[in-house]
Amino acid sequence: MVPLDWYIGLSAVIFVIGVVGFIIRRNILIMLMSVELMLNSVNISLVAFSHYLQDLRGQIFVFFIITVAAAEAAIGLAILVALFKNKAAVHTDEITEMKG
Amino acid sequence: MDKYLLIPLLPLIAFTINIIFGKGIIKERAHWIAILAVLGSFAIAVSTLIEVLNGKTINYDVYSWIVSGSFKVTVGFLIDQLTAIMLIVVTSVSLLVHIYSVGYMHGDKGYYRFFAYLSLFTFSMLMLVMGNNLLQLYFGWEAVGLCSYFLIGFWYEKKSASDAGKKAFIVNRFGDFGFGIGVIMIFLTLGALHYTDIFAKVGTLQGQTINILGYNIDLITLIALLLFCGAVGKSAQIPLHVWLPDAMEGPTPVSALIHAATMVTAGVFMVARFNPIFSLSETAMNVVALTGAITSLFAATIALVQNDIKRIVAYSTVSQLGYMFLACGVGAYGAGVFHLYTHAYFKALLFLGAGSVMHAMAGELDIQKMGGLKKHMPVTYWTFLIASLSIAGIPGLAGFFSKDEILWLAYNHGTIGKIVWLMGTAVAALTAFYSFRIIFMAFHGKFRGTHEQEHHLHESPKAMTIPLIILAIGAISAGWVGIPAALGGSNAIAHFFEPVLGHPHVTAAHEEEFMVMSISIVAAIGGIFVSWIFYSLKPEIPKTLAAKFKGIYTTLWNKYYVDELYGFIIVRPTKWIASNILVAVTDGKIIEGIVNGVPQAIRNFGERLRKLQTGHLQHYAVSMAIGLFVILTLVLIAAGR
Amino acid sequence: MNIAETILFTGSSNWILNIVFIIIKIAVVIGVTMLHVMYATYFERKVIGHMQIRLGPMRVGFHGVLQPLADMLKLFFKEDIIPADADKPVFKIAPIIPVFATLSSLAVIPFFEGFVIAKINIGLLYLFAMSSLGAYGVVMAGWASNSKYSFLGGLRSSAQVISYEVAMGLSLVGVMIMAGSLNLSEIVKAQQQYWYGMYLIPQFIAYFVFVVAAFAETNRTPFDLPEAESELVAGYFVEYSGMRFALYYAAEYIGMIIMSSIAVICFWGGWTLPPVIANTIPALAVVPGIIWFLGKVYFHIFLYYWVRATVPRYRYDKLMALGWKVLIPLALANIVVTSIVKYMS
Amino acid sequence: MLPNLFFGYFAIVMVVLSLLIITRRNPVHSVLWMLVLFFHIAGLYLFLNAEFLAAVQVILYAGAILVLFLFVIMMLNLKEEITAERFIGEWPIGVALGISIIMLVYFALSKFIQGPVGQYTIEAINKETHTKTIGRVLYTEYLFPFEIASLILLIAIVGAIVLAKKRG
Repeated sequence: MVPLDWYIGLSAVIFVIGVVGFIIRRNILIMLMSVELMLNSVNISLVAFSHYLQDLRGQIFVFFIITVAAAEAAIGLAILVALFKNKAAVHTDEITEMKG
Repeated sequence: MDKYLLIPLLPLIAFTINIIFGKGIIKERAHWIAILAVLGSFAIAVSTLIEVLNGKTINYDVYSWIVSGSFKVTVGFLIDQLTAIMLIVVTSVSLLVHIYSVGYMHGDKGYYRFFAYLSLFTFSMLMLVMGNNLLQLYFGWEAVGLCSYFLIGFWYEKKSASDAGKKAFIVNRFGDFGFGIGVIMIFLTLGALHYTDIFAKVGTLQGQTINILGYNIDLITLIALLLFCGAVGKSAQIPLHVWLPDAMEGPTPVSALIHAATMVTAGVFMVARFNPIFSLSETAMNVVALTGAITSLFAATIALVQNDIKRIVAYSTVSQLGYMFLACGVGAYGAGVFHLYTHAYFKALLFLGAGSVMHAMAGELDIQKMGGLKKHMPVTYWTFLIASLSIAGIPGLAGFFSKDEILWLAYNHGTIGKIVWLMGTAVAALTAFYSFRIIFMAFHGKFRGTHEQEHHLHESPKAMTIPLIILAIGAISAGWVGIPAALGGSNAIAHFFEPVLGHPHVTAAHEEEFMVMSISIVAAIGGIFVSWIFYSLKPEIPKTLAAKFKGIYTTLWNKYYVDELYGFIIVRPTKWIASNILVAVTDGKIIEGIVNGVPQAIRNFGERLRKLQTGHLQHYAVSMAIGLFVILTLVLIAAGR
Repeated sequence: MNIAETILFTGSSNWILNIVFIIIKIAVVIGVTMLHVMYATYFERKVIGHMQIRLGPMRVGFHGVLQPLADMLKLFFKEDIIPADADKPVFKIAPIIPVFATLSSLAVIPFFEGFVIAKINIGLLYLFAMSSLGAYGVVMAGWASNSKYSFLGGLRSSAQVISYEVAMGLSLVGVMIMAGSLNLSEIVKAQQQYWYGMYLIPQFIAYFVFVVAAFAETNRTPFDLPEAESELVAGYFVEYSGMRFALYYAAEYIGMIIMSSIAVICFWGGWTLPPVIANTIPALAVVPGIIWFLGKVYFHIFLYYWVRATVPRYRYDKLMALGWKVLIPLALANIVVTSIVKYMS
Repeated sequence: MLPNLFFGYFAIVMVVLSLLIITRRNPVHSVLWMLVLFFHIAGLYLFLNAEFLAAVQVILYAGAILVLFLFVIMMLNLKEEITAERFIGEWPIGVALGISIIMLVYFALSKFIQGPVGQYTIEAINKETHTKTIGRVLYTEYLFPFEIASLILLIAIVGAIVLAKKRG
């Protein structure tokens, strides 16, 4: 049996890769993908917990997370399309309208 | 709906309709609604009086407003003998003044507003007198004050009018402050607001003292004096009398209704209503009696030399109110309220008569510029004469019976009573003098005004003269309900009031009563006679007297410099504090400093903070990641321990 | 033990044998399927030829029987041209994806009683998953070719595939509800409890939706807009030639076979005969189930050709409108009705 | 031993794929690597006996969400992306932050304590099939969240259409 720790470690590593990707990339598309990466890493750990704790709640959570991820992707990409139509830019450092 | 509720409600409805629709729809028809409402109230008041005469007393709560623990505020009605008489006085005078106003205010651009305010005032006054608890009284008390403010400053474009309104309001604040504290103290000590509860429990306070700044003060005396504070303000007694003469800036019907017949008597009504409290404190009673007597004398002397017709009548009002307090102070509450009742008619008549004169003289108020008006406006003359006779205390007329009752009961009240009796008798003589001074100067002799004014002289319209006639009837006959036993009457009104107001025990014989009566009659006739000599027979005498006693004359002419005194000791320091401390330091430095400084500080802070707002998405993400890092570290540290 | 472990590690002593057995199974299935694909092309040309009163291929072999072999050889030896501006790795991978996806789908299809490579409980979901991958082949080909025509074709195709996937999935929900399982073998068995032996009768709406969606999924006429020759030259694979073109071609035909198989399994009772027929003619029991299965599949494949020969191409906006405004609502209504009926009984 | 090896393969490949996703210059390549990653995740789910979720992972993530990404990338047609700078200037900060968080997690894992187990053993789930079990729990215990999830999707649909459609 694979220890549960391994799954959590894997999940954490992928999550952090997602965080780093979100932070360092300029392209909003990649940033959105990094978000998906983070969500998926959480899903992995939830499914692992669900399996090891013999409780379905984790998988139900994953179900909902996938739902929210789908909604998030749809909205995020729609915003991106609208943004591109107006600004013709997908790089975050070119879009600093909210600068104080 | 029960009919008692309708008494105050009808004027309120009239007010609401007039204030909302007056400007657009009703306009010149505003009086119909107001008059009909007051007429309805009057009719119900009469039927209520008949019920009360048959021995019925009404006391019930209509509506619970606030209930919080033992604190319960209700709207309720207590209609006993006192209230019934007050209802008649308020509604009848109000009705007549409403009718009179139709003629007097004709063509004014604030016509609907005037009637709306009159209705509101009537409602407030009725709430005041009908209330069965202190808070409702207080509500009415403040509401009539508000209406008085509105009506004094009715012609608000005129600076003197708006100043007078403010003055009335501010001076009243002083009295109401004491009154408010009195109300609170009653609630704190007795835990009750309803009259019946208060009067049932007030006995338990006897002998209790309260420590204020090291002095032990009798609790009942304190409460009584605090309540009397309110009465002093509202009823224009010394030292808070200054607002009432100035209040004559308002329209004359207002002066008649509010500043003669009803509102200013609210103080007397209140003292009479709380007679169970006042009666328990000898000190408070003496204060009331002396304040009344001094005010009475004081105002009467001022009235001697004034030339403004409305001012003379106003000082006369102050004087007569002092009379009523004098009565209350010697325990003769019934006599006081009796005088209130008769006074309402003849004083309203005097004011309305003065208004009628003003109407004819195109707003001229100085009696020195009048004269010989008798032949131009006979109705006004005769009604004014009746009112003057009545106030002077000529036997048979209303004023005589009530004044005589007061003097007689004062005379019977020990040393203090004797002192105030003397003062009261003197006032009677002075009253007769200055009342007839108006008669002789304004209505007799030659016209001293301009030719144009003379040409313009005319009798007032029916809407004005009819109320005068009705009030004249009242001024003659209102006292007949109180013909004393010594004159073969039954003094019905005293017996009527006895269950509520009590009746001082009089042991003296009828002979003594005749003696007192004759002295006052002599004083009255003497006053009239002197007045005739001075102003009809030898008009040069007053001038020589004025020249001879120049000091006294100017003092009286300047109303004992009370206004100037107040100006010096209160108004100027207050203004100085206001401009030099409050405006300059508190407002200018402290409050402005805070008000401007806080946003300035936030702005400065924000200016720096917004540098953080780079607009780069990643920077926000990094801060979130750092947050995650910190939280994880904290959790680890916590778990490690 | 879970599914992955069951497949891989059953009995540690003979797991190698196990894997060998599975590989043989896969080889057989793929080999047979590829043969079918070859002859499906021949079959199509013949059918359409006869429908248009001509003969179709006649030269290679008897009545052109060897024509598919010749075609295959030709495609194999053709030069593999890659455009200069293309994204090379993507361009190369793109054709493999649809072939891979469609061939993988074969793993869960029960051809006859007991013959299925992977007997998993989520067979239908697995089929959906694989068919949803089909879009990638199209999109990637269109994008990697770096050409207007293929790009537009790719966009069109992916939009079409995604849209009709929804309708297809929803149409099968009714079947799932009736069978109470996602396992394809059990769906087939569940149909045997009715005398008519197939869900085609109660689920005729679902069947209609499914068939239309299947046409669109496989980019067949009348929904072959991605490769609309007249407008887009040849759609997303215009830049492909030789072997890679053959892969797309093969994927389309495997797709057709898969879709037909799903239709047969879910609506036509798979390898079984309706009990009413099997009971009246007991002699039919000797015929192996694979015969019935293939017969039903070929009927559906014939249906594809028939439609292609008869119906003209749809306009693009009409196509999308049909998918979203007709098929999906129909499928949803079917689900509601089916659930209510199932709940009542 | 063998399961551990398989997990090791999955783990290493997944980490490498994740790194590829966030470092590729061309977003299309990122998406394709992500597709591969999703297949691995689905495989991991199968390992964890969550077959329904594995299928959903492929159908939804691979079949819908990623296609959406591809679609948008193609619509935007980012020609200059190939030559533009990939990372923000301060990228070492992000990497350092990521490494420190991983270190923290590593320390935290040593303190990990497993909670009490529930009633859904592998046998219990297999007896009823995974899909059925999850469906039963979802439609009874979690019915309300399920309905809310549907609402979220509805809002997302409306929002996406409003945001992306042409003005006027």
